[in-house]
Amino acid sequence: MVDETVDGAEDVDVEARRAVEAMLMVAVDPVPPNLLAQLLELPTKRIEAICEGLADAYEAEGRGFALVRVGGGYRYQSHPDQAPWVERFVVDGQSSRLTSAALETLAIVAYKQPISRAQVSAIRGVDVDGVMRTLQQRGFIDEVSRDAGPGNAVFFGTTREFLERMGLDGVSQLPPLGDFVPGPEVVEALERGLRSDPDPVVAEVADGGQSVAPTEASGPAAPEG
Amino acid sequence: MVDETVDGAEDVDVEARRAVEAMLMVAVDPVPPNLLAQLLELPTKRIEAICEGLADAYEAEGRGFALVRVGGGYRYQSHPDQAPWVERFVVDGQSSRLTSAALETLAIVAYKQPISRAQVSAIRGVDVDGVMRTLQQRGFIDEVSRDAGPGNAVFFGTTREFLERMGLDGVSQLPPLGDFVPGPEVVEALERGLRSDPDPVVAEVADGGQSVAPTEASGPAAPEG
Amino acid sequence: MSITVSTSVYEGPFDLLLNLILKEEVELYEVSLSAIVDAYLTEMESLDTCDLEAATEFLLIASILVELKTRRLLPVHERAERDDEFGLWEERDLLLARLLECKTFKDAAVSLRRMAADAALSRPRRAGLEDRFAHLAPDLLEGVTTHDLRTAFMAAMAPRPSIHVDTDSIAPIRISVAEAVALVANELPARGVVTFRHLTRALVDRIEVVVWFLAVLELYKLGVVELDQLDNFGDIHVGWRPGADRGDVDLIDAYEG
Repeated sequence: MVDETVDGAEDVDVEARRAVEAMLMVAVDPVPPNLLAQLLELPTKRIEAICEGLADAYEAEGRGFALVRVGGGYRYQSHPDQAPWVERFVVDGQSSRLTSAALETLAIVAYKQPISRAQVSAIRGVDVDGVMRTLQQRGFIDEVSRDAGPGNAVFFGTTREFLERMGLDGVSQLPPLGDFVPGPEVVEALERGLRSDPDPVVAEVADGGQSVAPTEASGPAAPEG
Repeated sequence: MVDETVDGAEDVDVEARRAVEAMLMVAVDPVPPNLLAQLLELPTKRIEAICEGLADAYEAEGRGFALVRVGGGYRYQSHPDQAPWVERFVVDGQSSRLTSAALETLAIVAYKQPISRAQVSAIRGVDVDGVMRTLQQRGFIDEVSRDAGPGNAVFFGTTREFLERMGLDGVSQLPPLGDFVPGPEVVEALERGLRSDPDPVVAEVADGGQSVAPTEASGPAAPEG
Repeated sequence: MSITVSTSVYEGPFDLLLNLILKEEVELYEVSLSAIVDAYLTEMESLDTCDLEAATEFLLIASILVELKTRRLLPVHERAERDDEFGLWEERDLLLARLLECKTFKDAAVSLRRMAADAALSRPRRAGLEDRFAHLAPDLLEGVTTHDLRTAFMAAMAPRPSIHVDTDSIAPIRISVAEAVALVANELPARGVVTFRHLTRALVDRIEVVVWFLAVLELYKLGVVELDQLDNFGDIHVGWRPGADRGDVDLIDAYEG
């Protein structure tokens, strides 16, 4: 019995819990809690509490499946510790791995979205058309807008498929980009490597290090006159 | 707790129960008990007992889903008494548009029929089982033949209903592709999909009646920078 | 000094530079180009087939190294004479900034790989509806034409674009101020007031943003645009001055600093 998870176990909650289980079982994509709330005519908070309660109960009961919040909604999935069995059971193309080129491109799109292909190319220092197309074909990124400005650039962003593949509920859950900005020793090493003068100008190096912070690359500060 | 369902609660049974739950949760089609027996290296009777035990436990706990034996195998589905909620979810909660993934899959089947799931999956570079099932369920595509070869691959084509909906007399009336040439990686994927020498694991799975796609893990998608 | 160049490892020139500088702990300008070329040729010979992509990529990397080494040999004092805003030092700083940015995303990618690996331990349920509910589902073919099918098919089957090698990979300046002036003058009248950030959001390099900024200032000097900035370092609002004549702008044929 799982009554302890729905404490109070009012009839309304029991019924809602069963309905949620039924609907999530037939869903193909993660189901947003506000959709469940709308259908069940209950507050979203209540739906979230029910889903969290179910997830905890399945875990406590040692189920081979789990209920998780990912890609903006709830979905059933196999329990991570059952991966060896599930892998034997399902033999298909989904386990294909992304190359590091694809992952770096994906990281740039994820953190800088919306971003154009040319902007990604500029950061990677190589042409990214092929990689971007593959990522789009596989549903990790998609066009999010087209610019009316110069060049009519197409802007890309990550998709729900990406979130699902990363196990994230939303892009805001990505670790802050600041965590990855190289430390002073790396900046120093790079500076030394690029030195074209026996007499380094330390202040400029510090500026160089700052300018890769996750802020937008665009704004050239204020006009000087 | 569900220990009473696995009476004796030996470790083997607990582990097998979790593995069965995990595999059934991700299966798209009903899973024959002998396939589970083969994978878990347990007698089929034992698997059947585990599944019946799970089904009884879910019913006793008042779950909104059920484990049923249907079409020669076991599958999770929504509990019959939750049908009104599921109907509501289907009518009000589902998108009424084909996703671009589904449209691409449908287009591949339309132009390349007869074609196996594995071939479609290889072209798209992702698992297409769920999408293919939806398309089949909606009556747009259906099985047209089975390969006599070792893999017993199932081939799909579009249905009469689909042609009528598109206002076509036959697939030959689909818009011509002109001098369009598919990419080399697609050609390769098609050829690989047509090869009838699946590796042993895949053959076992296919023999078990499970229609999982015998695609190689790599797919056509590995981009090189 | 021995340097192993594995073409399959280096994803691009930045990759190579990062590896040379950080892993090999060498000063870039001390790297022996002939050592790299030798290692590369050995690598190519061991391949069964000639990989054109790898070969062009290598040419690009090698040319960048040659370019950088050449600059190292130039007398630094010449710098004092130049009027050019985008000279050697700026390029070096730009390169440093780009290497750091590249490194940042490389490390972020490692973290993404880990997240993806963890998430891949679970598989989603995708069985979908039971057949008995299928008839209730919305009509998915609504509005789908045979043309849509053809387009979707082409998208699924299309060959990947061939790799294009950008030989301007260090600080390319793709547009002149005069060209930017013309572009802004063409677009702005129809767009009302926009922020400078928005106006330049499709641009790639900082240097291009600078060019566009100079173009906007030029138009301001001519009195055809109005600029407004509410806060220090805040967004700059750019608008076409009502009644201003585009004809005034066409007179500019070169930017004179």
